[in-house]
Amino acid sequence: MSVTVLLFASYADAFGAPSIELDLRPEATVADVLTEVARHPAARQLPPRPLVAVNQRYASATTSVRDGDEVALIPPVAGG
Amino acid sequence: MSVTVLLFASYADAFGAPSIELDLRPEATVADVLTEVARHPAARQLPPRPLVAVNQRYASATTSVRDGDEVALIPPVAGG
Amino acid sequence: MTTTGRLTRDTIDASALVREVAGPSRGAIILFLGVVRELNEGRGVTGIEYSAYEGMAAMELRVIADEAGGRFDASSVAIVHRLGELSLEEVSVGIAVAHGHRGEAYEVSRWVIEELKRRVPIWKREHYVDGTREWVDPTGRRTEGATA
Amino acid sequence: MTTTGRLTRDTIDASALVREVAGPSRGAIILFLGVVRELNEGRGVTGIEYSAYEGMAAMELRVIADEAGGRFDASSVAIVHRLGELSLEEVSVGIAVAHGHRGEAYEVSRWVIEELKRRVPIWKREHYVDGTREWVDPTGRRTEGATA
Repeated sequence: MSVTVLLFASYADAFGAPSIELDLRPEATVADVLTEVARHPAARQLPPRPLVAVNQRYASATTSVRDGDEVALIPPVAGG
Repeated sequence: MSVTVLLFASYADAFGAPSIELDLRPEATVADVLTEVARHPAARQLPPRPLVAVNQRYASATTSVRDGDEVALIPPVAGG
Repeated sequence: MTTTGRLTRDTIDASALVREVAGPSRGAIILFLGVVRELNEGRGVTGIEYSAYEGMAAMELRVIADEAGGRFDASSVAIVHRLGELSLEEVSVGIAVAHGHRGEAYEVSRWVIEELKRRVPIWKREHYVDGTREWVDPTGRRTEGATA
Repeated sequence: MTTTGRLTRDTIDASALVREVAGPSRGAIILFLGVVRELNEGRGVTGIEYSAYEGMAAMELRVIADEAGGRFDASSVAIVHRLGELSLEEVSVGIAVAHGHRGEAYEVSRWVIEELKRRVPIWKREHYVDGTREWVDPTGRRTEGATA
């Protein structure tokens, strides 16, 4: 399946885009997302294990990613 | 010497006046002020050792009271 | 660095108080507002009357503001306490603190309100729904009618 | 009990935020304001650009406000975070907390700003006096140009 991964702030700058498309196996997890992201040359500018949100909630490595889910990489937050 | 003692809030109500006049010996202290105050019947409505300010600063029992000083009894404060 | 402390008989303008302490070097501002509550220790309150030993109270407010400003380097502090008759929900005291860092701003703000309550000669008489009035004694002692 | 959390692109109105949480049962109101500072870690700042994962950030702000309201019974909480380009001294975040007692109001206020900084997906890019811009990473890592 194809999943769109949203990028923000410094991550969007690193990838030069507000999102990337990943090709994942159907029963994928956040760990799979991170593995695919890591293949991208721009990923060298990211921390080793960036935070991931699935459907606007922070996810762990084992969280499932299904077709149609909203997936995002979350740079270190700096609100306030 | 004669000293005017300012009264506020519940103390003014107790004495029915915003101040009282005390007759003190010339080398008086706050302790002397309290002794004189205690002679007044209304003093039974005050705590045993009310706070005293001399010239708008909190004073201790040994603080001197001179002719012309501004002396006040300070009820329990309740600002805020 | 601003430090001010004063009494007022007018409505306290919270925004003006914030503006007094704001500045480009101070990233955190804390405003504390004390508000007249409808209940105190279970009794229905309709209003509060604040009075003070005005000269001493104004001086103590200034001293507290100065001490608070000096306690943590470069904190700005503005304190204003209302006097007179206040209705429910009116602001009795406003304390604005600004500092470069929020941790210090919170500490200073808390310190100021505790000091104010501890030592500034201000008194309040609560007016109750049953028509009675009573001086509030935070030490728990009833002054009036305490004699047998 | 009011609990609200939201993002805005408009100037934050501190007085309106206070009014949102005020009520006759709540005697203490704490307003926290975060303000754009002219210096950050020794570098001269001319402005800050805030951006967010808007849907998630708005939801997290609401969740924090709700959690804060529930943490201490009957506290009212209103949080608003600004997005877009801010100049020096503009307010980036406003948090108003009201409670029956001041101790709890301070605790809730502090908890909210720490949670907000810990988990709400908002980012800021500082603009410096030398014309450069940089995303701020509170974890201390420089994201851009970090590869050898």
